[in-house]
Amino acid sequence: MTNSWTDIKNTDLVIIMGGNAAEAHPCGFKWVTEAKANRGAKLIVVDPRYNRSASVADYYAPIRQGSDIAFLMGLINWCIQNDKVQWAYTKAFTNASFLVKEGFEYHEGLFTGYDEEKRDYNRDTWEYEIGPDGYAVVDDTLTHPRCVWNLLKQHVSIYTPELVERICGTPKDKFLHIAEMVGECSSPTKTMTSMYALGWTQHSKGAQNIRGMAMLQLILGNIGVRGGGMNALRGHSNIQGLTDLGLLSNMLPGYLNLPVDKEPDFATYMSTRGFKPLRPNQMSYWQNYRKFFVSFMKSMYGDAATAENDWAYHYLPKLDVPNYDILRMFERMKKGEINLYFCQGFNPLQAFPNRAKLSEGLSKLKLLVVMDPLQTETARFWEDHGVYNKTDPSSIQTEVIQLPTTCFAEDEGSLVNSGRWLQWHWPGGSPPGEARTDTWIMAQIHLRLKALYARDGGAFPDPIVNLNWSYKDPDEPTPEELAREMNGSALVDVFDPNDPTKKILEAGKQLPGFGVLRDDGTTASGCWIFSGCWTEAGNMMARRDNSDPGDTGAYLKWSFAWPANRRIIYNRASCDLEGKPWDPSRKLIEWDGAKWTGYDVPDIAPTAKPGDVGPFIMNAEGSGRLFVRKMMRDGPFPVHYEPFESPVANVIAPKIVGNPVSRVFKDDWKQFAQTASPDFPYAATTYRLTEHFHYWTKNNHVNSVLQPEQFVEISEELARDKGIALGGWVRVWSMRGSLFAKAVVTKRIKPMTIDGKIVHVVGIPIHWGFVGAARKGFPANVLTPFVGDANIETPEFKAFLVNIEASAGPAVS
Amino acid sequence: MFPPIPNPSVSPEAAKPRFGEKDILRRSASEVTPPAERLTEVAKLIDVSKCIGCKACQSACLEWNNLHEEIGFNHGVYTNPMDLTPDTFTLMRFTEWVNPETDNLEWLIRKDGCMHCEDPGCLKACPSPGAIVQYSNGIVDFQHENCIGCGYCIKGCPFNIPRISKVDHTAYKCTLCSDRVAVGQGPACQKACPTQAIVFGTKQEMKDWADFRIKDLKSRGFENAGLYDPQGVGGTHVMYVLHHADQPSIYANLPDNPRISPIVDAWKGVTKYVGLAAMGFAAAAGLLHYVVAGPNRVTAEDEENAQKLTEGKGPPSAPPPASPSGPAGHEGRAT
Amino acid sequence: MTSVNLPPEVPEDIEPGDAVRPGRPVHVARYTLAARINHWITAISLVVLALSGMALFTPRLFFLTGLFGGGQWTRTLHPWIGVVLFCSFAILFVRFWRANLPARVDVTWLAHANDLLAGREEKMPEVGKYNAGQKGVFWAMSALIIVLIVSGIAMWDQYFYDLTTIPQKRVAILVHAMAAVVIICVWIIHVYAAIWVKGTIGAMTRGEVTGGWAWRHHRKWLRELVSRKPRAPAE
Amino acid sequence: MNMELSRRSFLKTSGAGIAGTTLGAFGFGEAEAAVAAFIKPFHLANTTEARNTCTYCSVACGIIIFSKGDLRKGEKADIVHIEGDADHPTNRGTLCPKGAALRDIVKSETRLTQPMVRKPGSDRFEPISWDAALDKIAHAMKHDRDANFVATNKDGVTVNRWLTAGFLAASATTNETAFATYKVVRSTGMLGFDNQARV
Repeated sequence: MTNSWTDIKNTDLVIIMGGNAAEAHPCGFKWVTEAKANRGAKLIVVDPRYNRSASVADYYAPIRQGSDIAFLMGLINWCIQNDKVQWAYTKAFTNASFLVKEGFEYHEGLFTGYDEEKRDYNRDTWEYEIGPDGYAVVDDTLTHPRCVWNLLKQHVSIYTPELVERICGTPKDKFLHIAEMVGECSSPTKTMTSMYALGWTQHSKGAQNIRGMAMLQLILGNIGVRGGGMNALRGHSNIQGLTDLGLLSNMLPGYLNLPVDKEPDFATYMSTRGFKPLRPNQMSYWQNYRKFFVSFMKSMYGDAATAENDWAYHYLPKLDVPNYDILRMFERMKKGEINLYFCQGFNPLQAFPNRAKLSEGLSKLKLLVVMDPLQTETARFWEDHGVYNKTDPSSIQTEVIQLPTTCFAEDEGSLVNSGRWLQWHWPGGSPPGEARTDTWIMAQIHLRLKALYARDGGAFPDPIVNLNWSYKDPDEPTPEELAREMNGSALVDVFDPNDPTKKILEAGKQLPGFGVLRDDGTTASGCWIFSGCWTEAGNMMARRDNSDPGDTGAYLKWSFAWPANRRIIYNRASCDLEGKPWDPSRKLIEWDGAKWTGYDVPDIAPTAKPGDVGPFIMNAEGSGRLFVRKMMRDGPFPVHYEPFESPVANVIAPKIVGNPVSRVFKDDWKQFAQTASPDFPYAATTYRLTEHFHYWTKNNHVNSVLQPEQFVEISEELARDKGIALGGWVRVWSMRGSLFAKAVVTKRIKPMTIDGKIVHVVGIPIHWGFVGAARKGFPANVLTPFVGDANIETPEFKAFLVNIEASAGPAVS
Repeated sequence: MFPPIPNPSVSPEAAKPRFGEKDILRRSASEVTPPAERLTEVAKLIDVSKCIGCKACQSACLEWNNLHEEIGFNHGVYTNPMDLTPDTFTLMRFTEWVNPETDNLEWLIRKDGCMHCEDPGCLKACPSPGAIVQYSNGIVDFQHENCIGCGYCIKGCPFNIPRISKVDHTAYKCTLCSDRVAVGQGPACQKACPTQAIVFGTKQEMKDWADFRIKDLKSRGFENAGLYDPQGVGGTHVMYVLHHADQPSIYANLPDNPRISPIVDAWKGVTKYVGLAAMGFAAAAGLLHYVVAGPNRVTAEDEENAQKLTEGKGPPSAPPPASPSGPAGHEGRAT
Repeated sequence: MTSVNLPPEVPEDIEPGDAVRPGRPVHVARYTLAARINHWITAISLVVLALSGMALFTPRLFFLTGLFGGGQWTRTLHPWIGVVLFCSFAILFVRFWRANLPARVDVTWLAHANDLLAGREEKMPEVGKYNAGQKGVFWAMSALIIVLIVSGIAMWDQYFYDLTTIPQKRVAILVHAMAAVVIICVWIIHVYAAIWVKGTIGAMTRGEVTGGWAWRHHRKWLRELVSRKPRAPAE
Repeated sequence: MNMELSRRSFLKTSGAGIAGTTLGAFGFGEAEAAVAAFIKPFHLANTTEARNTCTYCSVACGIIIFSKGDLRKGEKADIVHIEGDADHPTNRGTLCPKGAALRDIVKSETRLTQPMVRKPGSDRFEPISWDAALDKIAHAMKHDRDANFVATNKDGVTVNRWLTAGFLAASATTNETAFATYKVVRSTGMLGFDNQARV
């Protein structure tokens, strides 16, 4: 989230698209109902299903899953055509005026540089024209044909309301109604907020879905303001934290990158990370990358990371492919290339697509280690559950170790919420039986491994034996120790660079924030963006002062938000070029003539003059990007691509199947249904229900009471066509598997007309499996295709093809 | 936002109930002297227009009251369980309704449960003294140690709420979390409700809050938005804000004009008195007759006549003339 | 029952076991032991039902639940006893229904009911085993018990909750209450008649009445019995 | 537990100008305690409170765990109830159907309580001690890492990666646990390291 849950109350218009906030985030959705009740805000829901969010919406429109980009580009086009643009904002705070290099083109679904063989682009032309002064060339009049604005205008011009209807199935009048509601928010005193979640990410072009809305929000002037923003509603309680901490194949904590093979040494690695400003005066905050990196390495390796050894740069593994994401790991597992796999509080057999493939992969492991508070299907993948999990245990040679862990109620520490708040919590119960904390388990694994390497040597023991593990009780580091380490501390006395006599930090003291980090090894910080969370003033994450001056929803004294306790990022953009709030009734910060002040921590240097420094301080441009340069693999502008399994060919580029740069493994192509396949005529989508949380709450009796049994949702029309009765059994199958479920026949799903063809939607909740309190059932991933987003490999769970028939139910075996 | 009620205190001092026996306004099958001063009436307001049907209320109710509902089946709808049960005091009922005026689908989701009527039909029907009490704040509560499980409350209730447990054979329904309200808390469902579709306070506050909500709904084109506080049962201490208050029954058969059934009224009213009178009259008439007319005894003459008859010593007198028609019908066939 | 063995010429108001035993005084066997047991089971059931039913009918009589071990027991027992009553009465019905079929004389008898109450028995017509009043009690009981069992089952939520709707249950409960009131009134009449008409109770205790009693109250029946060949009592 | 810091300042503001519920009214004037038998006893009396955060989604609702027994005094604590924290700015005491039933996930019948191992080809789990399980894991890691570690790529560049093992990190553990996990896993050179963020 750029903003916070509590900020949503400040909005005038909520658009829920690519998510179902009422269903998945009811307590956050409260702030939508507050905005409605107190500000007269309106709620728009655009979704294939009339869902729980739609039940309280002012306006609902259907959309076919996987066609969001067409809708969003259609909205941008409509806003441009109808002059619903916040011009002052767009001109000053976006890269609309930047000129793009000559040679950049878009043609029939593809940008310049496509290599069909590699399924990748040469992205060299996706860049600004750089002037002789080293800065990007701009045209403030927005008349140059190669300025971003004109390229954008050109790019979206095909997405007319008629085309939107043809691709999305959204009736033109409904689309136009929404466009008008959205267009009103181009006023500086009206804001729209976007609330989205996996409905946008779980597509082969998920990242571009989100960009599409971000671009719209930029031209409406809704980023950085109260009641605006791009609000990703994260799924799990600390998935934001784990992402922040870089527990990803290719990341280091704080959104630093793991090196790749092409970066053999630290100098090469840093050479592409200078982040020189692209316009004069811009902060381009990533210029401090080196400080963040060195401080991290000091935290990780302590005295073993020195200037001489490039801060132990060679300790870090290097990537030969962009990602060893989970899809790739299961592909390799299936090929027998993985021997050992750990699942810490994670149930991949349920959570990733194409269950049969996952099961096959797990069967080829030598050892699977599962740490979890609860029984999981993954830990029991070898167990025979008849139709629900047919196996022959004797033929599965994987050894499985299942370790009982504590849960939230029994441990202490912080979690990062969707609004980037780090909130501390305290334990309230004793762990059951022999359950232990994950930290203890990880420490035990590390200490044992370290002892083995210290005793016997082996392959490159250095990063293991030199890992900084200086905890009071190495067997179980305390949450406080780890939190203090992430915040960071001064390793020696640190002096002001401008006045070497002035000591600004004393050795051993906690850092006040990332502003004091050094790149000379004198500071350590495990995760720079968390710096400020545990300072000399104590545990900032445990703060519980819920006062809210100005009733802004900021709650600056409640917990700690990264970065720097800022609650709305890009908040400088809430003011005009003079530093005055666009909407005085919704003041967040303002320029008082000498400095920035207000209700939030300004997202800009406190004394940066309003006219000089742009609000998007992390970007080298200083502005928001309508054109994203070469940062995304599938294009600087979003393009409508069909899902890999689609009921219709791509209207704008009929030859392109799926996202042209998505990675698809060879065997998986064979498991995709053909476009408009008569064998799989129905457009399926998967989703959560509010009564359940993924595959956890089926272990909870109460939640199992509220939603006891797997079902699929279909329209009354499809039920009639297929002779399916309300509450009767159906069988649903795809190229990858089949499941049995009860039929919820509903008016809330309607067939759509796509490019002249009737398309029926089959909705499939995800929550069932073969362990837990709820009735045994089939998880949706027996059906889903094994392909991910082109940029981040999030699986395409939201759009694929199935067939359905009435059934007598699963045969009891 | 309606101001949240502060968190509960765990101190034993704060946990002392602030109302109880002395505040009983009505007690089933008993005469009570109403308290001299009535407590401020409380109410729960359920704003259907804000409800997202998440079932947090159901979940919180099960948890707070330590209820153990069975895990059922899917029946093709979102409602689960399919009905109120002795363990499900509150239930989200989902209705897909196409508004004939706009042709738009509306998903009407109503939290069903005890309405805590001012004139509670259950209490009226209950035969067991003290099994149902109504506190003067409006809470209607079942006292399980007095409940005999007859199910009369079910017949008395205009909203079809109470359910008899198969385990202990007593009636269960929402208590309005009397144990929470007694220590200054709101009901568990109200506390949990994510969107404040459920709020709790004094009845007057709830009516004021409802007015505020209804204004908002009217501004959004729900011209018939209104408060459901049915006067047929004297008003309720659980009220609804409905977007279509002119037709409550579209919300999963919420009664349009609920009142205690006239049949129940007749049963607990006139029948009781007339019945008792009739029985008393019959007994008294008999007694009176006995006193006045004396017993009907067999005389010696009768015995003699019988002897004569049996011994065949001459025919006793012929049948009296009172049977003028002579042999006929069965008698005819019998002779 | 044994009635099927009766020769067809036997008058319908003569029941198995009815017999005259000459002597001084004359004894007339009126009810077999089986019939008496049957009657008393029915009677006790009815009393228990009345008491338990009244306990639940009005709060003033709720104390009566104490007789049954409290409200829960009262609520549990009442319907089961209702079943006992129903079955027992059904047997009784089979025994007695023929003799209770209406006859012409019943009209006359009823027309002279005032005379009876006023002690002018001599003005009454000769009647068979049952007079119109007794028949009325019999048929009223029969009808009311049907009404009570049907409405009772509709109220018996423990086993039959799903059988009826709540509006139907409400009607059932009202009908049950009204039928109960009526049956109690009928029962009062029945019991009063037995008390008032001396010599009657013996019919249901010892199984016999005196000849004089039969002569006085059921002369036609007595004549019929006498005119038959003496038969051994059924027992 | 920092509860003393909790201020209820937001209670002063209410969106619609209704001046807050007259909470005192629930107490109905007289302070004298009524007959307790009539109202079910309030079962949170004499419990211990702990402030925590809901384990499910990223709204991160504040919760209060009520337990018999006080962990801070070294006692065993048995959770009797969990409900929303009205002091929390985001959820204001509310919880969704999952959050409202948190007690039952903590006390789920399918909670794991002891380490178990499923041997190759077996059709069941059997108990194993923590020590044995952890030793087994450490030895398996060392054995596999030593056998498959890639110190340099084909161009001779030092890459120091271990590709035959993978680690999926949790999504509901604390930052502190996640950081400890990061250090341990990354130090081995494992690249197949991922979390729930993608799904």
